[in-house]
Amino acid sequence: MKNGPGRSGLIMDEPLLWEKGKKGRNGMSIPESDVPAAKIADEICGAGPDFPDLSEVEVVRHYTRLSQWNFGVDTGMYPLGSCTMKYNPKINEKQAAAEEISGAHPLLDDEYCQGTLRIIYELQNFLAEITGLDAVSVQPAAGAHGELAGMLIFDAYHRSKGQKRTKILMPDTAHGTNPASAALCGYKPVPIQSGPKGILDVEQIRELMDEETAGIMITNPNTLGLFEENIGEIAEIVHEKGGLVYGDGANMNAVMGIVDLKKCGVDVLHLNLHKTFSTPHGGGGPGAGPVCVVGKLKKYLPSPRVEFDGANYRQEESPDSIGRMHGFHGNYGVLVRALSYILSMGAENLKKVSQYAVLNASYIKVKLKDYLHLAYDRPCMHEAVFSDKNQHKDNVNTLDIAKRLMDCGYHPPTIYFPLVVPGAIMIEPTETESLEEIDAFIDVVKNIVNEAKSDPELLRSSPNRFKVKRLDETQAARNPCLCG
Amino acid sequence: MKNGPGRSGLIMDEPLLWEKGKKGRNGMSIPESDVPAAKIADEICGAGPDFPDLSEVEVVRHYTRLSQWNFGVDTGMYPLGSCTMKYNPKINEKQAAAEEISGAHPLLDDEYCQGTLRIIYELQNFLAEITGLDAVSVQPAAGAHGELAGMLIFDAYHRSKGQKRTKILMPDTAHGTNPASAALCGYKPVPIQSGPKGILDVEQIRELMDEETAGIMITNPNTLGLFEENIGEIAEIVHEKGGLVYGDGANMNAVMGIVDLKKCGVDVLHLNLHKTFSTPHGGGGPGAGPVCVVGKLKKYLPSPRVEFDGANYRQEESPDSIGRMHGFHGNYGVLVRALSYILSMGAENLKKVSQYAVLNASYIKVKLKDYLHLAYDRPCMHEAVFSDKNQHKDNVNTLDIAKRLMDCGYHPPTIYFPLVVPGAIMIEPTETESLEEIDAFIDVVKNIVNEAKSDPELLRSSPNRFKVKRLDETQAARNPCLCG
Amino acid sequence: MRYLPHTDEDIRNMFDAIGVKGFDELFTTVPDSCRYDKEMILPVAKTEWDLNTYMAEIRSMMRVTPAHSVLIGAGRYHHHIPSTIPSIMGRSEFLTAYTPYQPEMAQGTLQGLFEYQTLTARLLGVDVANASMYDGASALAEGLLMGLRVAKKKTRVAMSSAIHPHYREVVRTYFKPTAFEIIELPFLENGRTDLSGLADLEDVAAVAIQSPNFFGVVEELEMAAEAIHQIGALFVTGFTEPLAFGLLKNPGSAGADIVCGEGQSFGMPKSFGGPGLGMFGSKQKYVRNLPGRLVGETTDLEGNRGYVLTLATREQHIRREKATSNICSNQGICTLTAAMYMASLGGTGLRKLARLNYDKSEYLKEGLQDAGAIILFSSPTFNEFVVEFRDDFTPVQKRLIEQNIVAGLHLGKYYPGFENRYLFCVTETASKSVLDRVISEVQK
Amino acid sequence: MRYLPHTDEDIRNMFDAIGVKGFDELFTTVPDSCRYDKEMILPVAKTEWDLNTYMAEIRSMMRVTPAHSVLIGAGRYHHHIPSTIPSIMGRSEFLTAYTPYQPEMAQGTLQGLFEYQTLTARLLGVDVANASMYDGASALAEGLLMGLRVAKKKTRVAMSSAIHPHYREVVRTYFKPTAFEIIELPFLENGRTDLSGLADLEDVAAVAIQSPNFFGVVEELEMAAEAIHQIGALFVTGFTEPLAFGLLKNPGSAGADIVCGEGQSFGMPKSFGGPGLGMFGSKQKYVRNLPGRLVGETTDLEGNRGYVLTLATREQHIRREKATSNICSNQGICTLTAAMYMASLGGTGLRKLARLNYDKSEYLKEGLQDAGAIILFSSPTFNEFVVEFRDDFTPVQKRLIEQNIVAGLHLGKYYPGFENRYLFCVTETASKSVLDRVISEVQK
Ligand SMILES: Cc1ncc(COP(=O)(O)O)c(C=O)c1O
Ligand SMILES: Cc1ncc(COP(=O)(O)O)c(C=O)c1O
Repeated sequence: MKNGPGRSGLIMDEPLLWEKGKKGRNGMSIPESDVPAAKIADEICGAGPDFPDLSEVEVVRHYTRLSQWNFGVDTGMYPLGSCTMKYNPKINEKQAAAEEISGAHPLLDDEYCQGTLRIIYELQNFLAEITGLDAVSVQPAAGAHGELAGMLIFDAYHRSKGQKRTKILMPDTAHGTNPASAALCGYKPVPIQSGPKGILDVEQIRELMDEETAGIMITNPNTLGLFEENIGEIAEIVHEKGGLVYGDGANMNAVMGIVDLKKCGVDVLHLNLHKTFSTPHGGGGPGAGPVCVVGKLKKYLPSPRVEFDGANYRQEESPDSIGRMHGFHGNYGVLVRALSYILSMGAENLKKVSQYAVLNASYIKVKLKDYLHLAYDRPCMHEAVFSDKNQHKDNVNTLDIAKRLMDCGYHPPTIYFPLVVPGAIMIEPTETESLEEIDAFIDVVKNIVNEAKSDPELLRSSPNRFKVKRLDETQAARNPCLCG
Repeated sequence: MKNGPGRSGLIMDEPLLWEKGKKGRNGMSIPESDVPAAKIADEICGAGPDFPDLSEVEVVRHYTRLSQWNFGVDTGMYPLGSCTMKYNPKINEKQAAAEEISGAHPLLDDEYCQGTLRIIYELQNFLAEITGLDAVSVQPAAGAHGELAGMLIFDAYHRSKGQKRTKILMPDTAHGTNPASAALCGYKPVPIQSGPKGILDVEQIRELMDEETAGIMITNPNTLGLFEENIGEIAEIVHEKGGLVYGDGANMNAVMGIVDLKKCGVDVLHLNLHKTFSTPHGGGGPGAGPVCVVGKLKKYLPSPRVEFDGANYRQEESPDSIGRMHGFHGNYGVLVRALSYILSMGAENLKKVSQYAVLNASYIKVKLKDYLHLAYDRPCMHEAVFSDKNQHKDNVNTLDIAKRLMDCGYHPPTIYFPLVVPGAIMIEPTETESLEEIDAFIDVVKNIVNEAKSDPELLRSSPNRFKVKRLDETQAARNPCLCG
Repeated sequence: MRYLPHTDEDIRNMFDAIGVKGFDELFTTVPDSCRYDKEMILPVAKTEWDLNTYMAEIRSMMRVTPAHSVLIGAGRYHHHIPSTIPSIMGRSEFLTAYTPYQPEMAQGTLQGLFEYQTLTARLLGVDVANASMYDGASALAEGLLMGLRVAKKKTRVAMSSAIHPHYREVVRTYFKPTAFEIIELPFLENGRTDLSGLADLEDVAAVAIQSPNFFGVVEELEMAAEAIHQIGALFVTGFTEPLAFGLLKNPGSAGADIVCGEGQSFGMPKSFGGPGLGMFGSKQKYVRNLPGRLVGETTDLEGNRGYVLTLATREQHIRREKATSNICSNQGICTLTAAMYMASLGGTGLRKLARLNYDKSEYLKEGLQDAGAIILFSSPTFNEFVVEFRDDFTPVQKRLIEQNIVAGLHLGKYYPGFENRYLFCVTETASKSVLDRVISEVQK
Repeated sequence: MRYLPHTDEDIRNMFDAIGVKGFDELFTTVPDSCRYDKEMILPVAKTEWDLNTYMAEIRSMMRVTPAHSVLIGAGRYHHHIPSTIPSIMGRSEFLTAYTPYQPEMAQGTLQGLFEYQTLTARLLGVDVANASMYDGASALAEGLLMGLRVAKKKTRVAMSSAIHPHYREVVRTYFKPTAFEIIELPFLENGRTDLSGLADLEDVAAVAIQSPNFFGVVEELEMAAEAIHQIGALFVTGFTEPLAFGLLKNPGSAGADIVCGEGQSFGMPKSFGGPGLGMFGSKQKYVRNLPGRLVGETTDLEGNRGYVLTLATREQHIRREKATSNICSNQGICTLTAAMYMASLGGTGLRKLARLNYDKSEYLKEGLQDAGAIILFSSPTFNEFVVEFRDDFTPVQKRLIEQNIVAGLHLGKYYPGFENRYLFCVTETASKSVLDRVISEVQK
């Protein structure tokens, strides 16, 4: 199957919700009232929204059909770099859906919800153990939310020293959320170019780090899939100047049981449970972005956290805490799934996860580097970053390659990120892909590279197997239609 | 959308299970042993089957991809005549999956399983009420199994009269299972031609019914979608000759709350819970075919049945029973779903079900009769039977029309059945299809009828939107490959 | 009602199009004498939430719940079911489709069935397996009827009395109206079928033996095959626990001509006895006598591999009264479920799991023996065995139930003289601690 | 391990291809000083079945279970969820996909989000709604920050102290490092926000009011809008119970500029507080200041309608530190779930359900009043209200818990002087009999 598993088959067209239905239908039961109708003041009454009325089967078909237009990890390989699209175990869904948990109200007194508190407590501890850091809050709802928590902790820490620092060191390979989160705390990002080897070089940090600078945000492994070898030294420099080191742990899938973030000098780290810990990405979320810190920063963590006094689990507030990040305990259901995953894997398998993730990426790197231009030919971690450089002569770009891959039955890698690699093609296979799957993918990419020479128009006109052809994103942005 | 909702989209190719995998993988947990390994005699040991070893994600993707090649009621309209492809409510699945029920062992003493017994008991009563008959056994696993139970009851009844009858009257419109079930009891079917109006005429029955004849099998509404108006008179004739009347209740969806089978003179009737009572068809099953009888035949019903003594539910055997039809209580999980459906509907809605089912079919009949040849232009019940007669001149047949419908996004109607209508096209919309859906379907059929004239080759070469083109069934039968 | 999309306006418009004034006019062909003249008396329609409450109340009437360890098999086995199976089996494209009569639109079901047939054939050691029968019991009845079809003129079949009692009842039910005679073969001291009488039997079309049999005892299939073929009869092997063939010799390799049994163990919950799965296979030469549906491989117009229902000339919708069986709807999704389960286990897993069942069952067996109970039959067993207690076991059973353990099935009502005998089943789901509790209670 | 497909042979082959001898060689770039030198200490890997047991044990530690009627809302509401929703929301094509950056391959997610945005805009009475924020609390914080962006130079925001206390805490958390000042507006005797102070305030970019507010009280939004616009500030309306807008005037029509709140009520379980859904919308003119993702309609090369993520220049992955928010992953599937729920209810159903919540809540309100309790605020409420008890309520609460009823949220820790005051919530899930039991216990 040098063209991959992609085929054409029957799917169903389906209009927008309000292009269907008839007034008076209903798609779910509504209880009959067992109480008298109460008076209500006219002035507060509205007309109620103009929603379509659909029968149950109309609703079910609508979404069944929409789902046919989608591609998920269960459909096939989804090597979306930096997103760790690994298999999402079904058993985790079952644990999160269990009624005692999914039905639990977040404002019950501690004594009534020991079970749900215990889940938080265990997850806090397991994540501390996995990262090597000392304390964890699971409140942040996603990675960027965790970054914000981290930046708030930076701010709180410096203020406790009577300082208000205004800058933060920001590698050019950083994910967009890093500068955005820093900016929310009033930090001005100071750009750092990655060195010739694709990683930070110490001298630049030494130059730029000063007492106005709160610290540095480092993604390790970085978004080029490379391990920041100098992180230790860099951390020293930052610490010497009274700064803190933030670790973006989105790529933790590469280093579980292999790297100790505390030993790296990281003070604050966020994890993406929806990446490393197998919770489903849900077409964009929900995720969870627990924030992990070294001991001295524990008191600043978001409140409340869960502690165990040997008998009971208790919600505790810390007076120095940056405060609440979320209305309740964060995306709790996601936490349950992550705990379920960690309990299923154990320490040994989690380490294998990282070993196999790196093995798969390294294998792809080696097999494809003669076909796609490899940004940095160095030992990679969980992902390999290529570019369309070799294809420029064929007037084919990364987007064309991505769209062609779709027709072949693969979700494209992350493209045009990181920004430091023009036309980047960022491939993260994850550990759950088998050697056969990866070999098949490699063959398809090779084939596409050949097609770029033999039949470039095929790529430029891709995709062709979908309900819609290539969509006009410029038009969408020029005159936005955001509401039907 | 005069061409219907059918579109082309991405689906995934997938090899056979044993073309995948690697020895040593596993797709599910297996507990570690907590007991010593026991000795086992070599002579009884085998090598174990040659199964492929797959990882969990490989299994999940395999079946996710296979599912993309299928079309179900949740995908779209499925007007498969005589099969009542109505919407299958999700809540019924939840009831059947509840652990106390799905985990119940069938050989528990009655005192330990009152809940599961009560479900059987209530369903027995509700089905009696709905059909108008006196007693019910839910043991038969499908319609044909219910027919067999019925024929066995015929045999037991006649034997109780010291007779062994050898023949049974069999309308030519009968479903194949009817003669097949009768034959299993040693009855020789005596064919009855349906009269000019598509229903049985009394005189023929009068001629053919005699003391060697066990009785008659009548499907009512019959497979032409017509109500057997003379059933009362026919029953009288049969009863006069000491015979019994079997009612094939596969089409009960047309007459709930409208027809009383007992008043029709029916002595034994089977229902198809997977048709009338909304349980999913599962790509062929499992179904359930409860058999309902008049009082005098109750003692012959399969054993055990469930009775209620005012305090407890008990399994009871009848000495005169034809015996067991099934290892345990039949397809119990299907019974739970059917009960869930009846409880959700109540009497009023069940009657509406039949009214709307007939309304939908009658509407289609009227709207299409100028396009497709209508076998019998008479008031139809839940389905309308057309044929390809009008298309012969275009050298287009029923199969071509069916295959073209598939490309348009509809499951074809039942075709080439009933046998009395050459090239039959048997359309049963069911009540869960909305007027819009039905109008869209009608437009598509009209359009196909026009295509048969304008572009007959399009129909003959259909389908074109699927993973495979038209499949060669003759080759499959000539040199069968039944095992990979 | 949420399942009924018709609005009053829709109904009016449809009446107009049809040319009627109301529903009554749609039913003019129904004579008054046939009319349901009262209203049906059923509970009032329940909302989804009232239904949940109602069903929860029914469930609460179960005194044996999922919290109990049920050490009973006898045709329904408690095995773990991975959460992947409900999730993929429940995909509506599989669940809400029907019989794949339109193959191009049902390749998912068809390839899935072809894979099931193949894995099943490999498991049972037969050349061909069909796409399911209703259950193990009806499959056995159909197996014996098939034997009679193959043998043409013969009029008798024999079956072991060590076959599941319910299965034998179903066979008798199927045979009652026929002229065929059923001979029951006794069982020996060691729990195996006594074939010594066979030699003197004439006119026997088929002989059925179950292995592991109802007592959990592994029969000597090769010897049986020889004896049965000696008298020119077909050898029908039944089973209730397919998992056994992960460890034991399969029936086909032992010489069975027709193999039929129950497949519930493969991914289906016990569900109070159904739905399960009738597994059915035979030697190639008997394929045209097989009951049930068969999926075959073929090609499309362009030569692509595809799957279709085939050899339909055996079936009722073509052959009517001459069909090999009356079966139409079969166990559909259960068949796919079994394939999913076999695929999830794999050859390696199946072996390991079967071994685990054997080891745990042997553990309890020995423990009970040491505790003073009698293991009735000396022959090897798989995951079930019969225990005889010197004194009344019922008080012990009561004590164990209070500890959430259902210990054994009383055999008194199945076999005369078995008043103090119980059939125990131990699968991978029974922990050592549970088994130890049973042993210690027996010891008391 | 079943999630890890690598066999030893696979691994060897891959080592060879890469040209390494073992895993260590893959991690040569990790300095020793960074190495995790011990083994991670975690519980041993559990089989699926051991995991089930383990989690069941954790669940058994919950003293308030699904058997309890919980008359607490305060940001998490107990509404019925039809079984269709988990079943369609759980389809893996939705659940296991990520952000639809490749629109042709994610039209399902994208059309679903576009439909969500549209239904939400209609519900809230705004011109445009985004594709979700994390939750109602962070949405409020982002709403106020948006207000400051729109207003440019201004440095202050005001928010009602009748806004959910947790939401206000989150706002403070977000604002702590900024130079912006937050002013809290008191509430009146009648439970509504006291806007009298507004007029004297200067330099205020935005004023936030929640309606129904934390006390369940319906605020006078039109009057508020007027007062707020008077001082040239933007009107930010928050909410925790979107169902209210099935019955009440929506915030947009009352003059809100930015509307943000929590959507959990629409098909999501309470799940101990998350995941829920931050609903967020505004007037058209502020669209380029909106945080979060937006789906827009466009056409493909052939002019077919399709959907894409759009106006990404507001977002972090393009704009980095200049983005309107740092949000990237949002609440994805929860957004789709809310759309499925709104589609299932329909306009008619939403109205009916909202009315039912109102009626039931009024029933308890009056019942408690007749039983001698004080309904603290006279203003109209939706499905929550504050009750003051003359004498200590805790013993009554204890008695009710024993009857499986959790009666009200104690407000003591949220507002000074609220020691004997409780917030009650009544939804369609609370039966009259439960409400009557509460009333009679209070009467005692
Ligand atoms: C390196 C990196 N950092 C941070 C994030 C932000 O995480 P989230 O999307 O969960 O907010 C991502 C997500 O794509 C990422 O890849
Ligand atoms: C009229 C009629 N009778 C009997 C049957 C047999 O029912 P089952 O397939 O459940 O055995 C059918 C099923 O198609 C049918 O349509």
